[in-house]
Parts: sequence; C-alpha cells; structure tokens
Amino acid sequence: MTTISITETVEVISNIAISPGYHRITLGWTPLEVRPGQFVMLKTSPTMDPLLRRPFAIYNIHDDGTEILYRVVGRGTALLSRLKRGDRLDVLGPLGKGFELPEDRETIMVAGGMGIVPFYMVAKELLKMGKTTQLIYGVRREEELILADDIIGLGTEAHLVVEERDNMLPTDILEEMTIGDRRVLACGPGGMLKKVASLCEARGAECMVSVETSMACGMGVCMGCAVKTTDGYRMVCADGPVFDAKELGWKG
Amino acid sequence: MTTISITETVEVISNIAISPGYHRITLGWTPLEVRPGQFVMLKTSPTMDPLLRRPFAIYNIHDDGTEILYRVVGRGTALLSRLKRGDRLDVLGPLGKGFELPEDRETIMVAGGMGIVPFYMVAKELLKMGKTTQLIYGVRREEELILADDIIGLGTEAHLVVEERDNMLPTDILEEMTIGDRRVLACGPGGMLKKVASLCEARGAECMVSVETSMACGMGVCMGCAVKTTDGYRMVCADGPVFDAKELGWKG
Amino acid sequence: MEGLNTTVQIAGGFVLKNPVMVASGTFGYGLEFAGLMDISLLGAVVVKGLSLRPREGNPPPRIIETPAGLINAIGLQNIGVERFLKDKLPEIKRLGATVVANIFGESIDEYSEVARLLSGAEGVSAIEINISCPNVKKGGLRFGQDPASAREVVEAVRKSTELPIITKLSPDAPDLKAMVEAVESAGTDAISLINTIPAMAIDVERRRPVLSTMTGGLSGPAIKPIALRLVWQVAGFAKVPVIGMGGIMTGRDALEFIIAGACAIQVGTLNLVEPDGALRVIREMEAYMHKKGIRSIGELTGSLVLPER
Amino acid sequence: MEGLNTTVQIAGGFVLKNPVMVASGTFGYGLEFAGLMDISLLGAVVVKGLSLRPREGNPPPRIIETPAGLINAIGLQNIGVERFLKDKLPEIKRLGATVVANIFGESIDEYSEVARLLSGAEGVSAIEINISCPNVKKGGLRFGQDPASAREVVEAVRKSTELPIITKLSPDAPDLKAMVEAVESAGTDAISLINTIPAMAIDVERRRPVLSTMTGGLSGPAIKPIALRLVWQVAGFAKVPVIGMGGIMTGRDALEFIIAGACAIQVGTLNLVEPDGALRVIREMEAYMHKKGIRSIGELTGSLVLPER
Ligand SMILES: Cc1cc2nc3c(=O)[nH]c(=O)nc-3n(C[C@H](O)[C@H](O)[C@H](O)COP(=O)(O)OP(=O)(O)OC[C@H]3O[C@@H](n4cnc5c(N)ncnc54)[C@H](O)[C@@H]3O)c2cc1C
Ligand SMILES: Cc1cc2nc3c(=O)[nH]c(=O)nc-3n(C[C@H](O)[C@H](O)[C@H](O)COP(=O)(O)OP(=O)(O)OC[C@H]3O[C@@H](n4cnc5c(N)ncnc54)[C@H](O)[C@@H]3O)c2cc1C
Ligand SMILES: Cc1cc2nc3c(=O)[nH]c(=O)nc-3n(C[C@H](O)[C@H](O)[C@H](O)COP(=O)(O)O)c2cc1C
Ligand SMILES: Cc1cc2nc3c(=O)[nH]c(=O)nc-3n(C[C@H](O)[C@H](O)[C@H](O)COP(=O)(O)O)c2cc1C
Ligand code: FES
Ligand code: FES
Repeated sequence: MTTISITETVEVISNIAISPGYHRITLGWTPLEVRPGQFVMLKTSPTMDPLLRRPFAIYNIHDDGTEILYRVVGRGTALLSRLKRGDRLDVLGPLGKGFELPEDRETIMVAGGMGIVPFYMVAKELLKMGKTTQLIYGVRREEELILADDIIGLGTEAHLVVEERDNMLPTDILEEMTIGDRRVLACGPGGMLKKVASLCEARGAECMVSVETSMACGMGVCMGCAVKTTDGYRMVCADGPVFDAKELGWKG
Repeated sequence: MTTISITETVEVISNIAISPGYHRITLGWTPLEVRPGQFVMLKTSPTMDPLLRRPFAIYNIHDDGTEILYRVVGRGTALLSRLKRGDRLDVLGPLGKGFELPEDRETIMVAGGMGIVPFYMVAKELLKMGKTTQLIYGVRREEELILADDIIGLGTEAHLVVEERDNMLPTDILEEMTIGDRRVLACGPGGMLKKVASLCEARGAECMVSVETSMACGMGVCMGCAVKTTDGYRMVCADGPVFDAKELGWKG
Repeated sequence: MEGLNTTVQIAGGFVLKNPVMVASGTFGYGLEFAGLMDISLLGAVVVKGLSLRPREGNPPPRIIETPAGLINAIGLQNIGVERFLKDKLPEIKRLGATVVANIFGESIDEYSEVARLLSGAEGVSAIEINISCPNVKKGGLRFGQDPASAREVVEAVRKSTELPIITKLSPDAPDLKAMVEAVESAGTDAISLINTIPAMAIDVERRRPVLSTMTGGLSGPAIKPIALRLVWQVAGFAKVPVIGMGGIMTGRDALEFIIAGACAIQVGTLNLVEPDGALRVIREMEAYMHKKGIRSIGELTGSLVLPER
Repeated sequence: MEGLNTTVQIAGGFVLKNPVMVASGTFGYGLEFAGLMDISLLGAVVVKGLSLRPREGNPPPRIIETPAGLINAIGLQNIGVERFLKDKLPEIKRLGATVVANIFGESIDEYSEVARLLSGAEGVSAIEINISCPNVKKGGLRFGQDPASAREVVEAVRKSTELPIITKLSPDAPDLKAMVEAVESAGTDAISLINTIPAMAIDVERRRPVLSTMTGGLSGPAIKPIALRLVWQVAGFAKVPVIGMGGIMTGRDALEFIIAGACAIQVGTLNLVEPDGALRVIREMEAYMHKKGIRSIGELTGSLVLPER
C-alpha cells in the first residue's frame, strides 16, 4: 500500500470547464508517488454539508500539481465547480491500490464515460515501460469524446464509440477484437464492467476492473464501501478500487 | 409594514474588504422602498449548513444596487466574505420597521461598532428632510473608524471615540451633551443601548434603539427573536428592530 | 400540471388539493406570507399552535442554529383561539387557504374547549392536536409519551367537535405502537409526525445552556433520516392515514415520506429559510410524477419496494 | 500545553492522558491512521466492534450521506477477537496507543467469551460493551432497549474479566434511567453514549430503501444536539462516569459534552472526514482551558450553570 502523503489544504491552481458539465481542476500539490488508478478524497465544502469527502481518480500529476477531471452530478461536484484560482481545498490521498501494469504482456484499456480518467496515467506509464496499448472508449454524447484527447495525444491507438451516434457500445468493439494474451483493464459504469469481465472470462483473458461505490473515509476504516468478492466483502477504497474481475465473481 | 419586495437570488456586484475583517458587499438589486434601519436576510451558503439566513442592516441603496456592510464574526459571515463578483446570493427583504424619523424635532445618532450601519441612510434621509443631526460613534480600535467616513462625508457633525485610544465610550460623550428635545437614535451593543436609554430617561428625552437578537425567519412567523417589552414578548424582526427604549422597560 | 391528480382525501370532507401542508409554528397565521406567495396553492396551512388563552411563550434566547438544524424553545407563544377566530381566520379564508388549526392545552378540558370554539367557526378544515409539547404535562409525563393520557385528550376533543382530527405525535414516545393504537381507538382521523426532537446546546464561553429552557426541540434537515424512519414504522401499523414531516426541504424529500407510507406531508423549518419553499416542493413533486408517468399521488403512497433477503 | 492537567481517571487503573477517544467503528483497528498521525496522543483508541468469530457484515449499500450526517449499516463486519489479538493488538500497542476493545455478541455467552479472551491478553485497557447494535436481539428486543437483558449481559462480562467495563447505551432505549440503573447494578465502571440513532433513506428513483438493511444508524454533527441532551440527562442520574459522544467535530463541541457532565468524550464520524481531527479537538480543548485559566479538565466536568427560573 502506498502511503498517504496528504491530508492538507492545498491551493487551486485552476478550475476550468472543458466541456459543459465536465471540469478539470489543478491542485497545487504533487504527491511523491502515484499509481495509475489511485484516487483522492476531496472536501467539496468547508461546512458540514456535504459532510463527506468525495472520491476522484487522479488524472495526471506533474511538477506544478495534480489534475482531476470531474463531471458535475450532484451537490458536491457543483460546489467543486465553483472554486476559483487561489481558493483552498482539502485533499486526502493518494488512496487505494490502482492498476498493476504487467511487465510480461500488452494491454487493452476499456473505458466508459468518466471511466477514462485513470487511463491517461496508465497509458503514460505503459509508454514509459515500452509497452503498446489500445484504448476502447465509449461515451453517450459526442461532446464527451474530448476527454480522450490527451490519451490519443500520447499516440495510443483508440477506438471511439459514441452511443447516440454509432448505436454501439465499447463492449461491442471488444467483442470483435482478438484479445489474445493481453490483459484487459476496464473502468466505467457497472454494466459495462460486467460485460467486459464476461467477455474476458469467455476468452480466458486477464481482466482488471476499477469499480465505484459510495465512500465515507476512503481509508479502509469505516467498512462502508464494501464490494462482494469470492473472499467475502472487501473494501473498494483500500483493497481496490481495482480488482481482478474473477475476484468479484462476475462470470459470463 | 413595508412589503417585502424580494426572496430572490441576486447577483453580487462587488464584495470588498474595507478594513481587515470588515467588508462591503453590493448586491444587484434595488428595492422600491427602504426605511433606514430596515434589514435583509441573506442565505450565506447554498447548502444546508449554515441552515438559517443571517440578518444584516441595509447600509445604502442606489440605482445600481444595495450595499451591506458586515464584519466577519462566524461561519456565515466568513462564507459571505468569499463571494466574488458575479456569484449569486439569496436575499429576503427589506424587513422590519426601521427608524421613524421625526418631522418635528432634531436628532442625535449614537452608534457603537457595526451599529453605525443603519445611520448612513438615516443621515441621508434627515438631510433630505432638511434636518440637522449629530453622530456620536464609538469603536474599539482605530481601524473601525473608517465605517463612519461616508456619514461624515454627508456633512454630519461627528464625535468619534476610540475606546482603546481615548479610554472613553460614546455614552460618555452623550452624557456631557445637552440633549434638549432632540430624539436620540441608537444602535450598537446591548450594554451601550441600555446606557443610552437610561441617560435619555433621566433627561426626559425620546430614545429609539435598534436591537439585535438571533433570528430564524426574519418575518415574524417563528417567534424566535423575542424581546421582552412592557407589552409582553415582541418580535425584533417584525415589530422592530427599532423600539422605543421605554417599551423595552429599560429604566435608569 | 395537466392530467396529474394530486388531491389527497385525509378524512370525510377533509380533502387537500395537494399533499404539501405547511407545519404549525413555521408559517405564523398564514398572513405573514401573503405578500410573497399565493397561499391558496398549498395543500393546507397549519397555523401556529392555539391555546384557550393567549400565551407569552418562553424568555429569550428561544432559538439556536445547529448543523443543518434548528433548536427552538418558543414555548407556544400565541394570540389565543378567540383572537385567532376574530382577527386571523377570516383573512386567511379570504386568501383561499385550506386551514388546519393546531391546538394544545394545559388540561384535557382546555383541549376540548379550544376544539369546541374552533368547530363553531366557519373555515377550519381540520384540527391537529399537539400532544407532544414539552410544556404540557400530566402527572409528570407529557401526554405525548403516555398512551392512556393521549387517549383521554383525543377522546375529549372527539366529543367536542365534528371536524376531522389529526393527532400529532412526539418522536420520543417510549412506545409508538401503543400510542397509535390509543389515539386511533379514541377516534383520531389521522396521525401526523414527527414533532421536534428534544435537544440541547451549551454556550461554552458562559458554561450555560443556550436556551432559557435548557432544552428545546430540534427540527430541520438534520432530523429527516430519523423522521423518515419513524414515519415508515408508524405507517406500517397505523390504520388511519399518516401525515409525515421532519426536515423536508425538497420534492425528493417529500416523496421519500410518501413512498414510505405518508399520504401527505408538512414542511416546517423550510418555510423559515425559504418562505415560498413549500410551493417549490409541490412543483418538484409534480415534475417527478410527470417524468415517471404517475398520474395520481395515491399510487405513490406506501409504494416502497422491499429488498429481497 | 504546559501546566494543564488533561488526564481523566475513568476507573481504577484506567486513566486517559486526555479526554478525547476515537469511537468504535470509525478508526478501524487504529493502524490505518498510523501513517498520518501519532495515535499515542489520543486519550484512547476504541477499536472496531469485536465478535467471537469473524463477521461478514451486511450487503452493500452500507452508507448514505444525509445533511450534516451519515447513516451506516455496516453490520459489524470485523476480523473476530482472535485475529485482533494476534494481528492487530501488538502493533497498536507498539505505537503507544491506549486501547479500548469494543465488543458485541449474539448471545450472552458470546459477550462473556469475547471479554474473557481479551482480558487474557496484554494491552487492552478497558472493554466497551456495545449493547445497542441492531443485529443483536433477544426475544425480539435488542439488549440495549431492555434493562433486564442489558443487566444480564453486563453481569456476564463482569464475571469473565477484571478489566474496567464501559457499557455503551443506545439513544432509543425507552427508559434510559432504568437502563443506567440496571447496568450500574451489574457492575459497569462507566457508561458511554450515544450510539447511532435509527434512521432511513429512500431512493425515490427506484422507490427502494437506499441501505440493504432498510434502516441504519445516523451519526455525525446532525445528531449532536440530541446526543448532548441525552448525555446531560444521563449524567444527571448516573453514579458512574459518563463518556459522551455524538457528532463532535470541534473542541467546543467536546467541551459542551464535558460541561454537560461527561468526564471524557469520543469522536466518531469526524475521523472519517478528517483523519487527524481528534488531535485538533484535543488542541482546541487545551487552547480553551489555557484561555480560561482552567488547569484541570476535571474542573469542567458537569460545570453547567443552570439558569435561574
Ligand atoms: C474510486 C472512485 C473514483 C472516482 N473518480 C471520479 C473521477 O475521476 N471523476 C468524476 O467525475 N467522478 C469520479 N468518481 C465519482 C464521484 O466520486 C461522484 O461523482 C461524486 O462523489 C458525486 O458527488 P456529488 O456530491 O456531486 O453527488 P451526490 O449529490 O452525492 O450524488 C448525486 C448523484 O450522483 C450519483 N452518484 C453519487 N456518487 C456516485 C458515484 N460514486 N458514481 C456515480 N454516480 C454517483 C448519485 O447517485 C446521485 O444520483 C469516482 C468515484 C470513485 C468511488
Ligand atoms: C437586525 C440585525 C441587523 C444586523 N445588521 C448587521 C450589519 O449591518 N452588519 C453586520 O456585520 N452584522 C449585522 N448584524 C449581526 C449579524 O447578523 C451577525 O453578525 C451574523 O448573523 C453572524 O453570523 P455568522 O454565521 O458569521 O456567526 P455565527 O457563527 O452565527 O456566530 C459567531 C459569533 O457571532 C455571534 N453572533 C451571532 N449572531 C450575532 C448577532 N446577531 N449579533 C452579534 N453577534 C452575533 C455568536 O454569538 C458567535 O459568537 C445584524 C443583526 C441583526 C439582528
Ligand atoms: C419555530 C418552530 C415552532 C413550532 N411550533 C409548533 C407548534 O406551535 N405546534 C406544533 O405542533 N408544532 C410546532 N413546531 C414543530 C413543527 O410543526 C414540525 O413538527 C417540526 O418542526 C418538524 O418539521 P421540520 O423539520 O420540517 O421543521 C414548531 C417548529 C418550529 C421550528
Ligand atoms: C461507520 C460506523 C461504524 C460504527 N461501528 C460501531 C461499532 O462497531 N461499535 C460501536 O459500538 N459503535 C459503532 N459506531 C458508532 C460510533 O462509535 C458512535 O457511537 C456514533 O457514530 C456517534 O458518534 P459520532 O456522531 O461522532 O460518529 C459506528 C459508527 C459509524 C459511523
Ligand atoms: S470508504 Fe471507508 S472503508 Fe472504504
Ligand atoms: S426571526 Fe422569526 S419571528 Fe423574528
């Protein structure tokens, strides 16, 4: 487990809308070590409502800070979107285990919607390791494709699917693909993850999925973020958020 | 009773610190009719904590909007001080009865600390009526004197007392003054108001005081802001905040 | 909204045009809000608790804010039933509101006398009996905590009025089931809950209770999860219609109570923060029904789907 | 801070270096926080409730946020007392923490067996008996609601351990006074309260309870005013020391409980939001004592000045 490096108040460097409802916030804080797929817990309000921190995957880190990509879905994210340069924000992280990237094989990344977020760092890391990877990215509406721009900019081969336009899902692409001995890494809506897992199961491929549950502490102490595994309930925050699909007992 | 003209969300035109801890916020809203001494209830947070609106006297209105002067004392006022131009704020008001300004006599205004706020509009109104008035203003620290600048700018004769510097209170000034048949209008800490009332009582002078209590609704419905009067409990928000000192049973 | 049926029949002639009432003590006598909103759009206005004679209420401080909540110790200050009938009721009726009179007494006789005076008047649609106020005790126990004395109160009121009766329960009754059975057998037409929850705040600077009465009653969004649980439990065994309340701030909050089994709801503290908030709650409920294709609010009452276990 | 005496003696050898403990279920087994803070600075670490055998806990969803609150239905998932003694306790002790073991059982025998196993080990300073967990019932009633069965539990634990015993009470016991008398006569050394308040949330989109268990327990700042009232009431009649909790987020909140009569306090939900929040609470309490010239925390306990009436 990577040690948590911060529970502090950091400065907001910038907070901009990249597409209606989608924002990128840059925090003036650079953790020493981050694994792709790890996340942070942000206190979206200094008051007692909302009370709990909200979990967000780390999109990118660089010397100037840490980037988070988020979609406004409720009260917490709405408050987050109001923050301006110079405001201060409470961060706890990095948390969770993140993706284990294989030395011995290639990968396929499957993302749906905001599930794209961890894959920018995954792709960068794989590039550093000299591995090639492929992205299958599915979104509901065309304007969400912008979220994949950075990854594609890395030179990653990408299959983009717009549900409303193509009448297709990312799993349809995966289904037509030869997976071979590649490891599939997936993040997105629960339904998509289950489908990916069952496709992999059928072809005997390794499949790692990053799952979401409601969280309170993010540190493995409240036992609130339980997910059923073949080994009983485990905590998404501390034991995950990335699990081997087999452990989750998702079978085809 | 003046009708409440607004329960709406208005735009923040500006929100600046005029001295450390003292702020002036200008709201893009001009009520049709305001009596000096009336107040508004502001929702300092869009969330449920703090839950209740906070009362603030109206400092000034002009065609571009309404000005409020406030001191940061707790959570609500701290949140208020974070608002920036273009942010939106929920306003309810104008509320309360305000000062009745006499046609038939001159006045003396006695203010302590933030109690200065209603007197800028009082002084303007008296000027319009062709009446002269005098201000006695007491503050704890020198930097708070800045709050009286606008009133003095109107040409009002002012006696300024800095407690820490002069080792004196505004009531010491009043005590040395001839009140005559002038009506005394006072706003400030409870202790000061009681002292003003007893000085007036002793000299047979009329004395109107603007009092503060915790408020929930500001509209006379919750019965939370009760103050004891010779006629039982009355509501500071709806029956006041200005009362005849005699009604409050404050005797020398 | 067109084609939506939001009317709720609580008892015989007591029909609400929609399930959203404003709770006693948070809407004055209704008139204070008249300049800001059309109060005839509300399901009903439950007026401030009325006693036989005017009451002074408690000394200040009477209120203190808490996280997402409010503690009050107003002490039921009110103008008394006679002035209400003379000065307030005709005006509220003129504005088109459906009026529920909330009542309390220091004795059983007082309760029934207030009820009798109200039924003589034109324009009161129902009586809500507050048996949960902390200042009203019998043999040391508040009526609202002891089923036997609650029954006596409701029986007495039942005898003195033909108006529909709602009995308003306290959240801290030791045995709510016995309480509900008692007031049902005494002839109540409906039950409403929850009243505020006993609570306290201390001023650490002065080491004194903040409120003049030591403790007061907690209301507002903080208590909603507790109120919802109680309403769900009571709706499970009550035979008469249940009116739910406690911390409702949005249409979704209101729908939670309806789905849990309430036939109607009341909003209280919301009125203090957002005077026309109850109208927003109505709009939000209608928008939900529209979106979900639900034509009648009755379809929602008690429609909670239980998890398989 | 120099010259301040913040130590609290709860029972015989059970002395806290300061009155701030972290509450069961909100601090794991203590080790999770070790990288972030010095847990030896806490008054005590109350570990997650322990049962004889490991427990799975309830199906998800287990938590839901509410205004200024949190409802949980964890279902007491834990690794069981034996693994705790083997894998966790030595490490917590190495870090210098004072450890209180929170226990529960499905039967009286289980309670006493867990207590026996804990007293055999080195390093547990006290046992906190949780009689208020919703999953533990006897004859339909939870131990925490029925004084007679609460007494049996505490008596059984008393027989199987020499360790100081704290009995943790439920806020919804119908008769708290009888409950306190029962556990006192059974030999408890202290009382702690409140555990979470039964509460509910409904997903209006799906018309289902949000939590897999329908209802759960409400904690956090929302419940503080209710918790403070209960602690004040219980401190008024309890003969043993009272440990207060419920929604404490700041030093001032903690001081309210102390002034109301608690000799020590626990912070729960705060730990989830601000992992080192308990240390801030300690600092804020010390700053207050310093400012007020209070040299010993004992001077504050129960120092509430009652209003003249
Ligand atoms: C490990 C992890 C990583 C995440 N990474 C990201 C990220 O990189 N970018 C991002 O935008 N979001 C991410 N999320 C989701 C994010 O945490 C939620 O969108 C956020 O908590 C919602 O907060 P809110 O207060 O705005 O919404 P709330 O007011 O709490 O809820 C509003 C609506 O959003 C839904 N909602 C609540 N929580 C979630 C959730 N966890 N997932 C989906 N819907 C939810 C609710 O059901 C409700 O309908 C992540 C979640 C987890 C667990
Ligand atoms: C009719 C009326 C007019 C007012 N006009 C002004 C004004 O023009 N400018 C201005 O700055 N303030 C004014 N006040 C006071 C202002 O309402 C409070 O300062 C504000 O409510 C504090 O909110 P908070 O959330 O920041 O403080 P809280 O967190 O609620 O309280 C913090 C501290 O402030 C104290 N406090 C709380 N309420 C008041 C109060 N009403 N008066 C004094 N201290 C209080 C508390 O006891 C506490 O110590 C007025 C009050 C009333 C009743
Ligand atoms: C300021 C105030 C005054 C109240 N007065 C009364 C009253 O006179 N009679 C009564 O039955 N309930 C009274 N209540 C309780 C409310 O009607 C309601 O039951 C309670 O506040 C819970 O609802 P809420 O959380 O929506 O406010 C009062 C509540 C508040 C906040
Ligand atoms: C997630 C969670 C788990 C809890 N688990 C336990 C437990 O195992 N045993 C217990 O006695 N209390 C448990 N509690 C109750 C707390 O110890 C405490 O009594 C309660 O949360 C009130 O305090 P707070 O408002 O500061 O959180 C739990 C509370 C929470 C929030
Ligand atoms: S969020 Fe608390 S254990 Fe995962
Ligand atoms: S604040 Fe509600 S009556 Fe004055």
